[in-house]
Amino acid sequence: MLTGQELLDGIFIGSIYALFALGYTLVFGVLGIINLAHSAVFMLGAVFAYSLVALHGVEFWLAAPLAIAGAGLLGAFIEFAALRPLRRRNAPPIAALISTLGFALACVGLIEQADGSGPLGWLWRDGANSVSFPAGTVPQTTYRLAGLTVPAPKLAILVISIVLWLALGRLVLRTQPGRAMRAVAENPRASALLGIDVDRVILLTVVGSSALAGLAGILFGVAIGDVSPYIGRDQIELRGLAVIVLGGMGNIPGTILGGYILGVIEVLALVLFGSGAHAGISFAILFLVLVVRPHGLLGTRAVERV
Amino acid sequence: MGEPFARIAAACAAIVVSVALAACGSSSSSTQSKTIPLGAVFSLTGPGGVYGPQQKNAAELAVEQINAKGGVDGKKLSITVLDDGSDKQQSAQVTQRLIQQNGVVALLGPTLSNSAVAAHPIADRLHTPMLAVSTTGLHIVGSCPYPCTYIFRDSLGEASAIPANIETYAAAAHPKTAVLLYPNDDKFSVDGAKIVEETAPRYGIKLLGVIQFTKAEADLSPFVSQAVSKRPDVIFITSLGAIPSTIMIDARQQGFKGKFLGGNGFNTAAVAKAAGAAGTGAQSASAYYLGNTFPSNAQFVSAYEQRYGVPPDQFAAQAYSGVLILANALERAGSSSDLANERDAVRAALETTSIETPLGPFRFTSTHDVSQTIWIIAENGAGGFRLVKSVKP
Amino acid sequence: MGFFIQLLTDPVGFYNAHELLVAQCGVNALLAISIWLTLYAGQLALATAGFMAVGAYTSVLLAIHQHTSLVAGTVSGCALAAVIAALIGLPVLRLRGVFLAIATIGFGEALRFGVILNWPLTGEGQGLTNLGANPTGGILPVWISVAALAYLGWRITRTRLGQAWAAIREDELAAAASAIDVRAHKLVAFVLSAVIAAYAGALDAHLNFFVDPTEYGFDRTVQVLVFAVLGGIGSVAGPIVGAVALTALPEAARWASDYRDVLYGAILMVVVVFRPQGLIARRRQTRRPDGLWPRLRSRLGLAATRAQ
Amino acid sequence: MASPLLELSELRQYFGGVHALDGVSLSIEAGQVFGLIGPNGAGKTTLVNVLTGHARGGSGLVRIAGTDVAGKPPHLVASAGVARTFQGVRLYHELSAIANIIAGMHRQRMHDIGRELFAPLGRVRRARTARRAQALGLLELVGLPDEVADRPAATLAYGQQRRVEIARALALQPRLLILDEPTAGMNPLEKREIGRLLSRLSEGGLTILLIEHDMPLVMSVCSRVAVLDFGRKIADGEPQAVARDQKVLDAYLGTETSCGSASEDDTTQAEGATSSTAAAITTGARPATSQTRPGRGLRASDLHVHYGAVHAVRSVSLAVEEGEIVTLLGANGAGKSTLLATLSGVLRPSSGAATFDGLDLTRAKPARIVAHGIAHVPEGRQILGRLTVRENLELGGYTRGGSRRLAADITRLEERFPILAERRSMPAMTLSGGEQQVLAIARALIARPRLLLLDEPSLGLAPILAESVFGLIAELHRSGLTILLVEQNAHRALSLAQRGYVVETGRIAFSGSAVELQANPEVERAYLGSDPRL
Repeated sequence: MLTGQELLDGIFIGSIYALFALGYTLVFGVLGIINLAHSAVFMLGAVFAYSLVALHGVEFWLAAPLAIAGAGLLGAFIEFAALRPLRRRNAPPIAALISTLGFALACVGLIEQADGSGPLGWLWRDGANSVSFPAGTVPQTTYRLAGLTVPAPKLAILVISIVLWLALGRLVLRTQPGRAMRAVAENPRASALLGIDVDRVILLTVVGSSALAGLAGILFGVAIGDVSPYIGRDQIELRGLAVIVLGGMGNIPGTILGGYILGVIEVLALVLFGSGAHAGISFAILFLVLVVRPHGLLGTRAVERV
Repeated sequence: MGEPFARIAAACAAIVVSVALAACGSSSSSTQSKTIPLGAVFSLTGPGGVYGPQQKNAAELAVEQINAKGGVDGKKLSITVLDDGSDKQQSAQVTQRLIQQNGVVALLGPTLSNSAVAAHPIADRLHTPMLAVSTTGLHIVGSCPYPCTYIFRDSLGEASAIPANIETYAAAAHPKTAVLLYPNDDKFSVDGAKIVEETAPRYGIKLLGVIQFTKAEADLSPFVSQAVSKRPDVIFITSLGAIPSTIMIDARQQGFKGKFLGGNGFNTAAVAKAAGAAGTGAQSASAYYLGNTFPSNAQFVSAYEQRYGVPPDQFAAQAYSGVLILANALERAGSSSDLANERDAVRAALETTSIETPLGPFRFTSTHDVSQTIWIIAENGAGGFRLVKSVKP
Repeated sequence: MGFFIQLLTDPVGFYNAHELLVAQCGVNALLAISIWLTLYAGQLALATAGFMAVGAYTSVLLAIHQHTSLVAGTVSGCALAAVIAALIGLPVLRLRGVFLAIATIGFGEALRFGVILNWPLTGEGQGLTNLGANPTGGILPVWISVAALAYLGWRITRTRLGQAWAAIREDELAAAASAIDVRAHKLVAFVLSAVIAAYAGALDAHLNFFVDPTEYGFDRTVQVLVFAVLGGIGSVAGPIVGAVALTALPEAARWASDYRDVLYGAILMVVVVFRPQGLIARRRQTRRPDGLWPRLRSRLGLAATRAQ
Repeated sequence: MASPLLELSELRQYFGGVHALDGVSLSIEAGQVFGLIGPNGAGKTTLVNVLTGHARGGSGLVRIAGTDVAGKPPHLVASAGVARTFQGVRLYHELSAIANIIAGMHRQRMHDIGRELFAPLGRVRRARTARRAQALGLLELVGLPDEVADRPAATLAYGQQRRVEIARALALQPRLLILDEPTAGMNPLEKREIGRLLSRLSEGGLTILLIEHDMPLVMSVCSRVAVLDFGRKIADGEPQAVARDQKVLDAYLGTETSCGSASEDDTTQAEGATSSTAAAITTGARPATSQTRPGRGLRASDLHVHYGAVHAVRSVSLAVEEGEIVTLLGANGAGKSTLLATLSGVLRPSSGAATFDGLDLTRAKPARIVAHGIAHVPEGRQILGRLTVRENLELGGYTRGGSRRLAADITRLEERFPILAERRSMPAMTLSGGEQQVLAIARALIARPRLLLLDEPSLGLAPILAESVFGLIAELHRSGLTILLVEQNAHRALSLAQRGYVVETGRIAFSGSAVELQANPEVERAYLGSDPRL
């Protein structure tokens, strides 16, 4: 029912969702909060890379790591400005939803207003417009194998998403820092008594997650050819949320899987039900999946000791 | 839980005081009697920020130039531009505020069609002329669902632009088949799509498929590949923002060799820039062509470039023309002591407009819509446009 | 002349200039009350925009095709919303926290993308034109409704029902052990919330000549959620204050010109950081907890409850 | 005779192939106080959950006054007049104590929402004051002062929370009250108060099902006792008779001689324990000795700890010499746990000094303190349930970094505590209470501490397990480990310790050698009560 090309398209989109959702799910896993600033960092990652390449003539292969580092710094800012103060005040998780949303709105607003005249001219000059990386930033070669069209950038995204999946899975499950993360996620008090610096673990988690968002943003900008203040908010946020929930919150393999599944579902809906209804169908499927599996596909019910 | 009502009051008071301090900084827009206050509702923030800033620049430029020439029978013009945040509710709110509080004689805007349908009824209800300078949707003027005798439009509606474009290309290249791509969650795009679906067959162009998606699509490739796989001569894109350029790039990547036809959504430098080489030849009908050399445009272009360092686009030209049209109407309406009468007089005068603008010779139709030369333009692949043909009204 | 200066010195002039804003504040207050109801019962249900659409489209379609009165249209809109809410509520309310949130968002977006945008009857992407609209006529009905709902909302928190909701919010298992029928009570909250959202949607639709599908998206729901949470969900006063304050903010913050969005975002951050429990929060909620456990939590900085 | 108030027959519940309940039958006559005892993990709480409907998927018959409620959802069982408390207290934290109790009145309140909504405010207010009065009455009944009425439940001390929970259960006006370890973590005095409360309630005609580890309490208040082990009922009858039953002694009570020696499952840890192996796992090279070496131990002087309004620790000064074992006694909320949390750097004192072997504990971060040789085994064990047993141990050595010696120590501990090796890759939450306590202590030992802070190690443990844990503590001490022990079982604690401090509302009320404290009539009267186990 799906041609190879369509399946491939679905998987490509899916790996973009997955990349974005990875960082999302890390923060949820450890902090139990939805970090709505994630989409803004995603956008800014793309913007940083674009500005380095297009405005400052930096080679992409250098610009990308710099932009990712920048995104990581934003993560630190988010932790200190929007998350830690709330933890100190023992605020309910939903409060973090609002503070991070505030951060996201502010970021979008700032970029949107940077038309070259303002103080942000060095970073962004196109206001609310959408731009694409200058031709030749990355090899845009399009492989054609077995009748399939495989654009190099998208192939890269697919590969990177798989590599990160394996790497992160190993980090979280097999290494001491990973154990510390899970320990903090489950019981910060006990973790502190074991000599784990809870605040530091959380900071690292948020920074890492933001760096991932930045990476995802850059790849999105390169592969889709669309960099604008809205790419995070409009194109990716809601789906990213859907993906981490599908995968079972805080579950890394689940998140990657959820990404692919959502991507394929969308293409399937497009092919089976026509373009008009495809979006509606995929949301309906999301709804049904949750009704059938209330904790996501790979999610496990948190045992409630009575 | 205590008494919430008492608390509401308390909190409201608290908010009032706190933000009032901030609000004190707000700019005064009170108007002296010897100036003629005009207003404009543009989208300077939000997605509409793609167009609003140029509109604001051009409108303010026009006012300066007119005042420099001594204003309108001795009185200087003043224009208050308020941002509607690309939000229809805000658009209506600021329209009401400009009329009721700033006592403007006439208004420009709003930027977006979605906002216009909220703002225009307010202006009409308050008997204040409002000139749409960028809204191209259906039912903006003429057959509005609400009384709109005070509403005018100097922007080229898709209803006239798209057919003109299709006609021109059909005459030139006799395409047989086409596919239509558009986001179905955006009024502007849907309006355009409906027009294409009506018009294309009339010129012997068969629609092999109509492919819809949403504005929030992460990747358009699957939709584009569906379109390309049908091997059409033409791909219609009735949309704006990032979508046209993204589709063009993708389609070319997938080996599409045919033509891109579209509507007003193409007519910004941004689209041409983003599409780059992929967009070469993408053709649309525009209310404005930068390269026109007749004096009213030449002067405007040079003044605008000198002032803002970039060439004006269609939206700037239409806003600029809007101010000229209002000033001209004010002149003919003559001044009146009573604001209501003055507004009515301006409204009457507008109906008989006939002036030279950067858009070309300009007059309104009986339904207050634009009647002007249509410029068929095509992207030159380097972020600019070239003139294909001009269509007299 | 500043927004508030005028509000205080020249209320009449303010009203004439901001009539629509006042109406919008009211509509948003209704929506905030709707979402507050579910939050009060411990559900993060984000279908507000969806049910709003149900109310709006039903009433307008009836007005267009059956020429029914606004009242009749609104009532049937609410009724339909109630039915739908009851149907999806049964399966969905087993979900908790974020999972419930996403499922309900899924419902709303499926309704918008799947039905509204593809059904000729609902005007697809072009929306519906509502000839009977009256942009300035809504203020009285809207604000009377707000007052009424505020009163009822305040009363209901002191009833058996309201206190059962609070108990469920805090601990479902313990609530069940106190003979509280958790599912039924959650469903009641969900349905009531849907009805209020539909009611607000219907009123709002009759303030506009166009019913525009883009109005009923995910971001609208998030906006409403922010109203409620920022205002504080401890009592019905919170959502109302939150809605009014944040709806008026863009107008009040004109002085920030093109950076109003930035300011809006910054204000969200600051307010939440300094009043995590909302603008209108009960004293004891904001007071530093002194039990060893909560203290350790706040010292170590992790919120007690986890969306699971 | 009339049908019993509660009748359970052939109750079964499986969790992943494990028989949590394997065909248990009980019947409780109206007016009885029925004691249910048994080792941790024997299925006592599961039995309660099945009967109240909180655990689904069980089979068997549950009759309340003749009507079958098996498989019914919890709220219906509750409506039938069954009220319960939970082993881990489950209050509505944000709500005030009084609001918690009022929420418990759901069943008895007017069902007509319309009349409630639109009734004139005056009448509503009267109804509310009436309810409040009733709730205050219940607070008083469970022995709480009115001052706590309007404080958020979360801010109450542990013991107070348990009482509020009982009051909330009583607000249901139940025919059967189920209490799941109501006195866990209470000191003898508080336990006796609960005991009095129970007798008062049963005199009032209330039927009570009591799950409890405190045998004196069970003996004094229960008219009938049943014992569960591995999901089976191994005894049922008069308390005295049950207490003498050999099966019960082996499985649960243990005998004076069984202290720290071998028995089934959990107790195997203590088997064949020798100081040398213990020495190996604790302080490695250091020769085992129990001589105290003054000077290099823990010093705290004039410590004050505040949070917001509350002044939890007031001018506390104490010292623990190296090689010593010292115990902290005192009522719930007296500030003992707070003091330990301060010593391990999790809480910061507002003034005062605390040092351990030259390290300033009031400044250093917890990580630094652990690295410096203080390990804290917190109240309620706080094992990381979703992580595996092995991972819990590995995190114990977090501050040591991933050294090969760490792996070696883990292996040594696994040899010492075979259960940890058996369950190595299972989630820690699958361990029984006693096993969890062992894991918690083992995890602390991995850090190679020189000072061990133990917070209520016997909390919620069956007597025989408690004994084996006390045995382990003694052994660790013999191996040269310095220990500061907080324990509610004061007699047992004093029998282990060399010295003790008695804390009263944040202050040190008494201090002295264990012998002195036990001899001190003041202390005896105020904190120990008489305990048949000594």
